[in-house]
Amino acid sequence: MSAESGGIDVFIGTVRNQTKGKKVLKLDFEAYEPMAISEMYKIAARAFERWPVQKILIHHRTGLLQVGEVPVIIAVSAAHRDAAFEACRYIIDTLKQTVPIWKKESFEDGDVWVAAHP
Amino acid sequence: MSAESGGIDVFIGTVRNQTKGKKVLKLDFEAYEPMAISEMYKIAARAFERWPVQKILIHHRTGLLQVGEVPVIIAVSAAHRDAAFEACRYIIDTLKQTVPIWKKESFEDGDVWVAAHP
Amino acid sequence: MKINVLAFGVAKDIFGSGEVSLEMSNDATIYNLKYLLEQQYPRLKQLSSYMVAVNNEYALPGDTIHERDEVAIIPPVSGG
Amino acid sequence: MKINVLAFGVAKDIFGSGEVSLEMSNDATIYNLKYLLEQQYPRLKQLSSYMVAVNNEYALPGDTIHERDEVAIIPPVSGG
Repeated sequence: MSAESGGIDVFIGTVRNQTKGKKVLKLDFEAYEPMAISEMYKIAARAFERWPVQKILIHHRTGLLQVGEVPVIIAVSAAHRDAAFEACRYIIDTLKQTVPIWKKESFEDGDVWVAAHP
Repeated sequence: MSAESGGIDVFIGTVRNQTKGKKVLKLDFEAYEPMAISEMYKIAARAFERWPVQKILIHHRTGLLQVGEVPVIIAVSAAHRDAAFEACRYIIDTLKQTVPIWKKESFEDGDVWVAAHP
Repeated sequence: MKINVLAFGVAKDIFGSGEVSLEMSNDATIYNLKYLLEQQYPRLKQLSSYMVAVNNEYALPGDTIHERDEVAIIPPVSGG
Repeated sequence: MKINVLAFGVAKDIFGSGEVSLEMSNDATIYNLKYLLEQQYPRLKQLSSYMVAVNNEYALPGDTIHERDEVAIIPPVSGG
């Protein structure tokens, strides 16, 4: 945060206890790390081009996470809140589409890589 | 945050060091406290009606704040991030329109109640 | 009846006090109250706008004020 | 040329390994690579989709692969 900042929007992703009504025991996140970091930089660069934002933080954990833990945090500061909200939303939406990170959900009856199969 | 939560959107308002190019030294917030609290409850109730959100926090400080300090925090948790983002945005936008809190900006050449005069 | 009017923000500066007292008829409306106040404190008319709250709710011009109501002048808000 | 292919997520399960080696001609494209992999690992075709990255960038089907390129199979991502 800088002295020119008027607002910060923070998105905190949390591990939910269910997916489509099935109880989730835990999540395992795997990343193709160098490419994931490079894609995150690209998303931040595009956000800086599109909105008058000041600082951007993109954080993503990997490995085993329990229900309630925080896999992802996005924070965007800006002089005005419109830009902070819009850029934050853009970053999390785009991260979920392009950053090479994969989530395996563990249910009582087995594990599933999310979105892998139709 | 609850175990059903999939995301939290947090808006953190900060005191900026300038308004329309003029250096802000500090801010003084005054509230009509019982009505401000009642209006915040109304805003939260309307957000719960309009979006499938789980928990809402609305915090506002009063008194003297320095540049960089945080007058307002809004946090909204939801199973899905769309609802969290939209409700958070709605709450801060509406708070700024309806909650009886007033901000006096101190500049080098005097104090001004924000938005009081045309 | 005697009505106490709370003032906040710039209205407190205009009244020179956080609370003023007015003598009004029993069927007085918000409209009547604003008229009276603007007679006594003409600087109120220079505000971009202002609302009146009765018992912690925004009131409409035609609403009637009752004795012991908590009445407050709400200049343009600027929280957040 | 010999191309090493990194695999992540469900692709790692399908390959039974985080890295496999393929022998390809020097002018091989992403399209050729996907064809070869799908011959050897037919379960790849059951994925809802998958991309190929070359040197940490998403590649197009017509892009050519060069020796020592870092090639990776990117099944549908699900971070966040």
